[in-house]
Amino acid sequence: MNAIILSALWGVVMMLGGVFFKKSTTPKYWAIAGIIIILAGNLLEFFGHPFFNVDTKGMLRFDSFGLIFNSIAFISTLLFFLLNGRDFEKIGIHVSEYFSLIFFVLCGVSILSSFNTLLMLFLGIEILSIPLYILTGSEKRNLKGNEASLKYFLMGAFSTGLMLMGIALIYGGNSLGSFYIDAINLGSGHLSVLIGVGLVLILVAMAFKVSAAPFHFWAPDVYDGAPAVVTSFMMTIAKVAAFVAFFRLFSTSFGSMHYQWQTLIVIITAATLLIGNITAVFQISVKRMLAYSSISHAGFMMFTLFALNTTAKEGLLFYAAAYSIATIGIFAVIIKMSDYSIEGFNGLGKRQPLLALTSTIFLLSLTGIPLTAGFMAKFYVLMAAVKDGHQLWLVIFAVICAAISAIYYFRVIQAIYFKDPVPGVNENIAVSQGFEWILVITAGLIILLGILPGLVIDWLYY
Amino acid sequence: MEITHILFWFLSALAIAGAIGVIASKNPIYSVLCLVIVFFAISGHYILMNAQFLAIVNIIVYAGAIMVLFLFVIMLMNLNAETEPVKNIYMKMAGVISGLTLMIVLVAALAHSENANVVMRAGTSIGLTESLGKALFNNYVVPFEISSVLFLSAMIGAILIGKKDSATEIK
Amino acid sequence: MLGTYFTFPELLIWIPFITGIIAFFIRNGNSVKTFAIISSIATLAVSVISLFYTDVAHHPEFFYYNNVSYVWMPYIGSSFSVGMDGMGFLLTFLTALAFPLIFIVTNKSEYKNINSFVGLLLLAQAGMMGVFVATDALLFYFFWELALIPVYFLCSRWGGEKRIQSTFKFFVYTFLGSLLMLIGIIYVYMHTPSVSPDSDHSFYINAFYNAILSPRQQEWVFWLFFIAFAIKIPIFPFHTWQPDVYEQSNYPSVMVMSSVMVKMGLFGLIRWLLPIFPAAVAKYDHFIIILCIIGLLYASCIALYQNDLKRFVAWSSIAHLALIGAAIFSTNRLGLQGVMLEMLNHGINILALWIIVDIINKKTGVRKISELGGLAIKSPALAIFFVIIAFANIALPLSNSFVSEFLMLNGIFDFNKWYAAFACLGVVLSAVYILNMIQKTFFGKSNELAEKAQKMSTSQFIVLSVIVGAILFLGIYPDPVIHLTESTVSGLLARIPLK
Amino acid sequence: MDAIQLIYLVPLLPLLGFIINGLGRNALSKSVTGFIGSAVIFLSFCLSVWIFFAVSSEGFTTQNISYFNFIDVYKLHIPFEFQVDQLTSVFLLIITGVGFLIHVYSVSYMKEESQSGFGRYFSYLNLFVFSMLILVLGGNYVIMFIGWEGVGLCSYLLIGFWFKDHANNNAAKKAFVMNRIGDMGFLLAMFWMVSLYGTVSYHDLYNSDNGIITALSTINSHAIVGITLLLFVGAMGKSAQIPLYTWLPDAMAGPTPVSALIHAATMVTAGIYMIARSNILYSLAPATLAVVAGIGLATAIFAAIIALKQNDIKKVLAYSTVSQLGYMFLGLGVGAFSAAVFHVMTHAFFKALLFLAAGSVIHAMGGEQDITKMGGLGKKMKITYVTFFIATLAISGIPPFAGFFSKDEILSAAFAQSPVLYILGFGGALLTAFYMFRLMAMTFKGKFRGTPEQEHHLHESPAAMTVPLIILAILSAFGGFLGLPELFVNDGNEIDKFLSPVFEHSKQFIIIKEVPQQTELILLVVSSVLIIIVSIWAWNKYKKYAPSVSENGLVKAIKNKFYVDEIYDAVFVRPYRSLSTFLNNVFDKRGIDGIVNGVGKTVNYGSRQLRLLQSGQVGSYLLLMVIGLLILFIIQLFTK
Amino acid sequence: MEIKWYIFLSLVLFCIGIIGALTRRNSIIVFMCIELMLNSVNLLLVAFSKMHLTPVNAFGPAMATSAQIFVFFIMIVAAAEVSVGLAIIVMLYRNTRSIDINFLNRLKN
Repeated sequence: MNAIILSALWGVVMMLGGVFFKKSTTPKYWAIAGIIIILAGNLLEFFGHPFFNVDTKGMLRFDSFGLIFNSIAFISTLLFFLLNGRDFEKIGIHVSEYFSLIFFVLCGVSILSSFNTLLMLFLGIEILSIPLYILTGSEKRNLKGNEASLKYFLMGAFSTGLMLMGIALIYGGNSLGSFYIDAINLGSGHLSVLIGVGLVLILVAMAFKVSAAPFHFWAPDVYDGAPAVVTSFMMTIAKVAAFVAFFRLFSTSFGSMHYQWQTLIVIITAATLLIGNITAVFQISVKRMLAYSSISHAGFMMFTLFALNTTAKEGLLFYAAAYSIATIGIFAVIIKMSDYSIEGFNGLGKRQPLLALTSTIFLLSLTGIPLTAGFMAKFYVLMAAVKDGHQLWLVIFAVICAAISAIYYFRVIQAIYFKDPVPGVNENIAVSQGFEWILVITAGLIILLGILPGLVIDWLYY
Repeated sequence: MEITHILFWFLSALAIAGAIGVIASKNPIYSVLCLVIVFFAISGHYILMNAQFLAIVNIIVYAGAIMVLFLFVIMLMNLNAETEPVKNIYMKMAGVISGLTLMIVLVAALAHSENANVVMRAGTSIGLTESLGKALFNNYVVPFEISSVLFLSAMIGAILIGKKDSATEIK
Repeated sequence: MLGTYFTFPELLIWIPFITGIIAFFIRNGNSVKTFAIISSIATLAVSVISLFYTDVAHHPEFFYYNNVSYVWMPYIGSSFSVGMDGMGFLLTFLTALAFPLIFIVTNKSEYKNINSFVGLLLLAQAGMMGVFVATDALLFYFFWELALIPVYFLCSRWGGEKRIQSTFKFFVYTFLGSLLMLIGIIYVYMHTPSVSPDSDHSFYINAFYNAILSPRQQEWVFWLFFIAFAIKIPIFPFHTWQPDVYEQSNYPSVMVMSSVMVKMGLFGLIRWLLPIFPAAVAKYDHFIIILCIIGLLYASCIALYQNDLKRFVAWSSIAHLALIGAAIFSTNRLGLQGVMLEMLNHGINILALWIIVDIINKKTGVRKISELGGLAIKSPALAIFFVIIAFANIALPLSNSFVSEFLMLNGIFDFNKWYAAFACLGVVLSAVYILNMIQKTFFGKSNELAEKAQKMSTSQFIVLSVIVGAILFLGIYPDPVIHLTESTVSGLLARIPLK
Repeated sequence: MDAIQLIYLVPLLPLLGFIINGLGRNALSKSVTGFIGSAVIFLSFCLSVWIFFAVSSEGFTTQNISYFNFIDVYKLHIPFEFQVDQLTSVFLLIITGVGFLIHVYSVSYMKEESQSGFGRYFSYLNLFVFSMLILVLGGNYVIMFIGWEGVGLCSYLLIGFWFKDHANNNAAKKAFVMNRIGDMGFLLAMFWMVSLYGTVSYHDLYNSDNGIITALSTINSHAIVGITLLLFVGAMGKSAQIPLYTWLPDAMAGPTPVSALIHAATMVTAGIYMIARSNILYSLAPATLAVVAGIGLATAIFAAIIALKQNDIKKVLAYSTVSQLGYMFLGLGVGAFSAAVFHVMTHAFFKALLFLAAGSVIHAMGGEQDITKMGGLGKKMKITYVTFFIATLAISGIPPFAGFFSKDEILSAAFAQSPVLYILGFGGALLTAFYMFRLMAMTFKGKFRGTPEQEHHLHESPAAMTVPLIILAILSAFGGFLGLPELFVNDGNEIDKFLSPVFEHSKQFIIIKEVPQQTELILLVVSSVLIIIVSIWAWNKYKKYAPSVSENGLVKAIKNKFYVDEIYDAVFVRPYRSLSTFLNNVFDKRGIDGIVNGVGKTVNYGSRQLRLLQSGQVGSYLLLMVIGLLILFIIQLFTK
Repeated sequence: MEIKWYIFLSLVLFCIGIIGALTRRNSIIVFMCIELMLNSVNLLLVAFSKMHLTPVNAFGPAMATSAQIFVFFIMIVAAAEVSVGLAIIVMLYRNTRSIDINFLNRLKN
C-alpha cells in the first residue's frame, strides 16, 4: 500500500510542481527524490512496516512477490531517472508533468503487482495505460508520436473492451459470482463455457498488454513512434508490470485449470517468439529492432505463464529485473544519439569506449550470454518450462529463436566494435561523467545479477 | 407474452438497429445520434432489470456528456460524409466476415453454457441508488479513491495534449 | 600450504582471468606482450606443479588440492565446484602449455589494440580452463559460453576481410548448439536426485551421473548434448563453419581454437555425454561412428583440394577430430585411452602446424599453396620442422600421434572391424594430402616468394623445438600420459554397460 | 651373452650418426660426415658379427630384451623390446654389411653434392639403417611397425632427395602412399591380433611352449586367414608385389646407392622378413600361403616380362628386383622359408652389386641412364664390367654363382608342391637371364652410342666406389656356397640348419614334400643348360644393338609396362581428384554449407515477409487481432 | 426471462462494435464503436448481476451489487478514456488535418 499511496501522492506533487519549478532541471531531482522515497516506503513495507493501514476489503493483497517486483520496478525507474532524467527536456517543456504521469504509471504498477480483484486489475491496467497514451503523444509536433499515440490508444481501448467482456463472462460463469481472483473457484473439472470464453478474452487482452503475438501489432509502431525516453520506460517497467499482473491473475484464478488452457499459451508463445525474433532481424533502426526484441522477450516471459510453477514465479521476477535493467541501459545510450540506425553505432568502440563496453554488456545480457543477468533469466524461465514437462518442443523452439536473436543483437555489437565510424553520424555524443558512472553501475548490476541471481530470487523466501 | 418480454424485444431491436446505424452511416453525426439511441435502449434495459441508478447514470454520462463531447469534436472538425474515402473493400469484407464469425462462434458456444437457461430474478432493490451508494462508500472506497488517480492523469493528459504550445516545427 | 588458500583448479581459472582483465589496461604494446607471456607461464607453472599432486595412491590429499566447492545458488542445487581428474589434468595442461607457446611465437606479430587482443586471449584461456575443471553442470555451461565470447571478439576484430560474417556464422551456430545443450542440462537436472537439503535437484556432476532417465528419455536428450558438442568439435555434417573461420581469423586465435577449444567438445562428450546417457550411446553408437568415419574420409578428400594453407589445416584437423570422435563412441578402453592421448597430441600437432603456416604466411605474404614452392631451399630449418610435424600429423611411429591413433583405431577395430578398415583408409588419405602439400610448398624449385623468405626468428625456433621435443617424447614414451588418464577411463567405463 | 646385452648399440649407433650428421650438416665437412656416417655402420656391423657368433654358438636360445613400456593400457602391454634369434642375426649382417659398403660407395658417389646436401644424405641413410635395424630387431609387431614405417619414411626422403625436381617428389610420394596402403593392412592385422590374443609380442604369440597362436587357433580359421592376408597386404606394399609394385620402378628417381640399399638389398625384403617371422601364423593358414605363392609367382613373371623391354638401366634392375622378390614370396608360399631368406641374402649381394655397378656406369656417363645411348663401356670400365658380369651370372642363376643355389632351392620346393609352379617359375628364370644379358650386352658391348662429350668423359670410378663393388662381387660369386643343397653336401643346407630353430615349429603344420634327389639333379642340369643357352642367345642378339623401328602391339605394351600406371591413374587417382573437387566445390559449399546458409537466408526472407504484416494500419492490426482471437476460441472451445 | 437472451444481445452489440472498429476509417467512429463494446459489457454485467441474485446463494445481494458497481467503474474509466482519446484525436487533427486512421502509416514494417 505504501507504494500505491506514495506514488500517487508524488504524482500530485510533481503535477503541482509544474507550476512552481522554475529551472528545467529541478523536476529531475524531485523525481529522483520521489522515487527513492517510494522505494524506501516499499522496502519498509516488505520488511513489515506499512505506513498506511487501509482496509482494502481484500481487494489488494501485498505479498512478497508483488513487493519484490515493486522494488525491481522502482530500482529500474531510479536508474532510468538517473540516466535519462534530463532527456525529458527533449520532449517538451512540461517536464514536471511528464514525471507526474510516470509516477501515476508507477501507481498503476503497484496496483497490478498487488491486485486481488478483477476490478482492481481493470483499474490498474487503465491507470497504467492512460498516462502512457499521453506520454506516447507527448511530443506534440512529432507526427510519428501522434500517430503512435492514437494507434496505441485505439487498440488499447479495444483490448480493454475485450478484457471487460471477459471479466463479465467470468463473473457470470463462476458460481460464486465473485470478482475476487482467489475466490474464482473453478474446481478441477471441465471448464464451463462462460469461463472458457471469458478466459480467452482476458488472455487476449493481457497478451495485448504484454505485446504477445498475434496481439503485438501496436508494440513496434508505438515503441518506435514514442519519444525514446518514453519508449525506454514503457518497454520495460510498464510491460513487465503487465506481465506480473498476467501471471498473478492466471496463476491465482486459473492455475488449477492450467492444462485446459495451456495450449493457448503454447500458441501465443510460439507465435510471439517467432514473430518477435524473425522480424527483428531485418530492422535497420536499433530502436525499432529493440521494439521487436521486446516482443521476443515477451515470448520468453510467456514461458512463466506456460509453466506456472514456483520456478516460473522466480523466473518472472528475475526476468523482469534482467530485462528491464538491460533495456534501460541500452536505451540510455540510444537516447543520447541523434541517429537510431545501426550505422549510428558504427565505430562507437573507438569514439566512446565506455558507452561501447556497457552497451555491449547490455546487448549480451539481452542475448542471454552467461555471466549476464539475461542468461540467468532465460535459464530460469526455460527451467520452469522443462519442469512443467509438457510440450518440450516449445522449449527447443525457444532456444532456436534465442539463437536467432543473437543475429540482431550481435549486429549492433559488430557495428560497435568491428566497423569504422560513419562520418557525420552520431559524431558528438555528449555524455556527462555522472552518466558514465551510472551506466557502469547499471552494467555492473547486470553482471552481478548474472553471477548471483539469488540477490533477487532469494527474497521470495525471506 | 409478458410486457417485459415485449419491451425486451423492442429495446433489443432498437439497440441493434442503432448499433448497425452507428457502423453503417456515412455521416459521423448520424453515427453519434445512432449511438445515443443505443444508449437509450440500453438504459431501458437497465430499467427493465431494475437497475435504476445505472440507467440514469448511463443517460447522463454517456448519452449526455460523452456523446455531446463527441458531437462537439465532430462539429469542430467539420467532418461529413465526404471526408471519409471508400475503404478497401476487401478489408471491409474481411472485417465484417471475421466479426460475424466471432459472433457466431460466441453465440454458438454460449448457447450451450450451463447458465444459459437460468431465469433472472427481478424486483429487488440492489440497483437503487441507496444500496449502491452504501456499497460504494463502504466496500469500494479504495477503488473509488484510486480511480481519482485515473482522472488526475487523464486530466493532466488532456491539458498536456490539448494545450497549444508555441509553434514548433512539425517533425 | 597451498591447498589451504587456493586449489589448483581455481588458480588455473583465476590467473588468466585476472591477468586478462589487467591486460586491457596496459597501454604499452610491448609490455602487454611480455605481461601475457609471464601470465601464461605462471599458469603453466601452476599446471605443471599440479601434476605432481596427481598420485591418488600415495597422496591422499589429492582431492584436497584439486576439488573444491563453494555455495553459489543453493536453492537450485548449483555450486561453484571445480576439480580435476586425469583428463582434467591433461587438458588443463594442454591449455596451459598452448598459450605461452602462442604468445611467444607470435611475439613479433603486430595487432591493433594489442592490449585488448591479449586480454581477450587470456579471458578465453580462463574460460577453457573452467570448462575442463567444472564439476557442476551449470558452471560448465557458464564456462562453455565464456570461452566462446572472447574468441568471437578475437576472430571478428582481427583477421581477414570476411571475418565478421564467418565468425558470426560460427558464433550463432555454436550458440544454438549450446542453448540446446542448456535444455538438455535442465532436463537431466530435473531427473537428478537431491544432494543437499536446500534443493530438490542438483547440478553436481555426480547427481547428473545418477540421474534417473529412462532409455526413451535418454534417446532424445542425448541429441541435445550431442549437437552442441558435435558443432564444437566439429563432427560431419556440422563442420562447415570451421574452414571459413580458420581461414579468416588471426593466427593466435586460430591456434587457440584448433588446439584447445575443439577439445572442449571432445571433453564434453567424455565427461558429460557418455556417462549420463549410456543407453542412448549404446543405441546410437553405430550411427555416430559411421558419421565420424564419413567425416574422416570426407575431410581427407577435401583437404587434398585445398589451395589455401589455412583451409588445408582446417580440413586436416576436421579429419583428425572425426577419428577421435569415432574412437570415443567405440567406448572401450583402448579407444578411450587413445582418445585421451590424442587430445593432447592433436593439440600439440595442430598448434605446430599453425605456427608453421603463420611463419610461411609472414615470410612470403601468401597462403596460396599454388603460389608457394621450394621453401626448403631458403628455409631448411623450417622445412625440417615442418616435415617432422607433418609426419607426426599422419601418425608415423615414434611421433606422438602414432600411439594414440594406434590405440584409437584398435578401439574402433574392437568395436567393428569394417569401421576400423575405413578409418585406416583415412590414415592413408592423410598421407596423400599432407605429402601433397609438403611437396607443393616446400619442394620443387624456389620461386620469387620463397626467395624472400628469411631465417626463422629465435623465438619461433625455440617454440618449434619445444614442440618437436614434445612430439618425440610423447611418441617414444607416452606411458606417463596413459597412466595419468587411466582412472578417468576406468571410471567412465564403469558407467557404461559393457556390450 | 655379452654381445646380446649390447644389442641396443646396433641401432643406436646409426641413430647417433643420424643425429650428428643431421644437426651438423652445415658445420661438418664432407669427409667428416662421410666418415661418421660410414663408421657408425661399420661399428654396428662389427657388433652384428659378434652377435652372429653369439647366436650361432651352442646352446643359444632366443633372447627377448625389454627396455621400457611403450604402450601399456590395461591388459595390453607392448614394451619396447628386442628379440634376437637366428633370423634377426642374418638380417643384421645383411643390413649392416651391405649397408656399410654402400655408405662407403656413397662417399664418393655423392661428393658433388653441396655440403649440407651431403650431410642430409648421410643422415637419411643412417636413419634408414637405424629404422631397418629396429624393424628386424623388434620383439613384437608394433616395434617392427616402427621400423617398417621408419624405412618407408627414409625411402620417401631419399627418393625425393633431389626435391627441386617434382618428378622425384612425385615418385617419393607414390612410394610412401603405396607403402601406406600396405601398412594399413599391417595395422589392421595388429588390431586383430590384439583383439584376439591380447598381445603382439612374438614371444607370447609363437613361443613353442605357450605360444598363444598355436594354442588358440585352428588351421585356416577365419581369423588366422584374415590376419595373415592383412599382414601380406603390408608385405605387398613394402616388397612391391602385385598390385602394389608400381612405386618401386619409380623409386629409382633417388640416388643410385639408395636404390641399391633400400630398393634392392634391404627395405624391400622387409616383407619377406615379416612373413618369415610370422611363419607359424602363416603355416596355420595354408590358404594364405597359396595366395602368397600365387602372387609371388605372378609378380615374378610379370615384372620379368616388363623388364625385357626397358631401356633405363635402373628400371631394368628395378623390375628385376620386383621379379626376384616375387621368387622370394613364391618360396615363402610353398613353405620354403629358409630358402626365401637365403634368396634374400644372395639377392642382397648381387642386386646391390648390380645397382652399385649401374651407379658407376651412370656416374661415368654423367647421369645418363638410357642403355640405348650406351654401349662398349666394357673397355673403359674394366672393374665395373667384370663385377657387373659376375652379378649378372649370379642373378641369372648360372652355377655356381650365388643366385643359382638360392633360386634353385625355391624352385625345387615349388616343384615339390606342384610341377606347374615350377615350370612357370622356371620360365621366369629364363626371362631373367634374357633381360640381364640384354642389359649387359647393350651396356658394355658394341659401339658407344652416346654423345662425344660423354665418350670423352668416360672413366673408371674411383677406388671408394670400386672396392665395394669388388667385395660384393666376391660375395655374389661365392655366397651361394653357404647354402649348398643336400645334393652336394652330406649334412644338409647350412642356412637351413642355422635357421631351423626359427622355422621348426611351422613344420608341424605344413609338410614340405621332399623331391627325390635324382629328380632334383635332373632338374638342376636341365635348367642350368637352358639358362645358359638363353643367356648366350640374348648376349649375341644385343651385342650389336640397333634401334628397331617397327614394334608390334605386345612389345609396345611391354615397353609401356602394360599401362599399369595409366590404369591406376584412371581408376584411382583421377576419380579421387574429381571426387575431392566435387566434394569441396559442390557438396560442401552448396550442399552442407548451403543448407546452413539457407537457414540463415530463410530467416532473412522470413523477416522481410513477416514484417509486411506490420502494415502500419490500425484496421488491419485489429483485424489480425480478431482473427487471432478467433483461432484461440476455436482451439479452446472445439478441440478437446 | 432467461439470461441467454441478454447474453446474446450483448454479444451481438459487442460484435457489431468490433465490426465497426474493423471496418471504419474515421478514428472517432472507431472510438465510438469501442464505446459501444463497453456498453454491451455493461449490459451483460447488469444482466449477470440479476442472474446471480438467486436465493440459493447467501452472498447473492453483495455479489449482484459488486457487478453494478463494476459497471459504474467502467463508466468512470470510459469517461477518462474519452477525454484522453478525444484530446489525442484533436491533436492529430491539428497536425495533419485528418483523422483517417489509414493515413497513419508512417510507422510500419
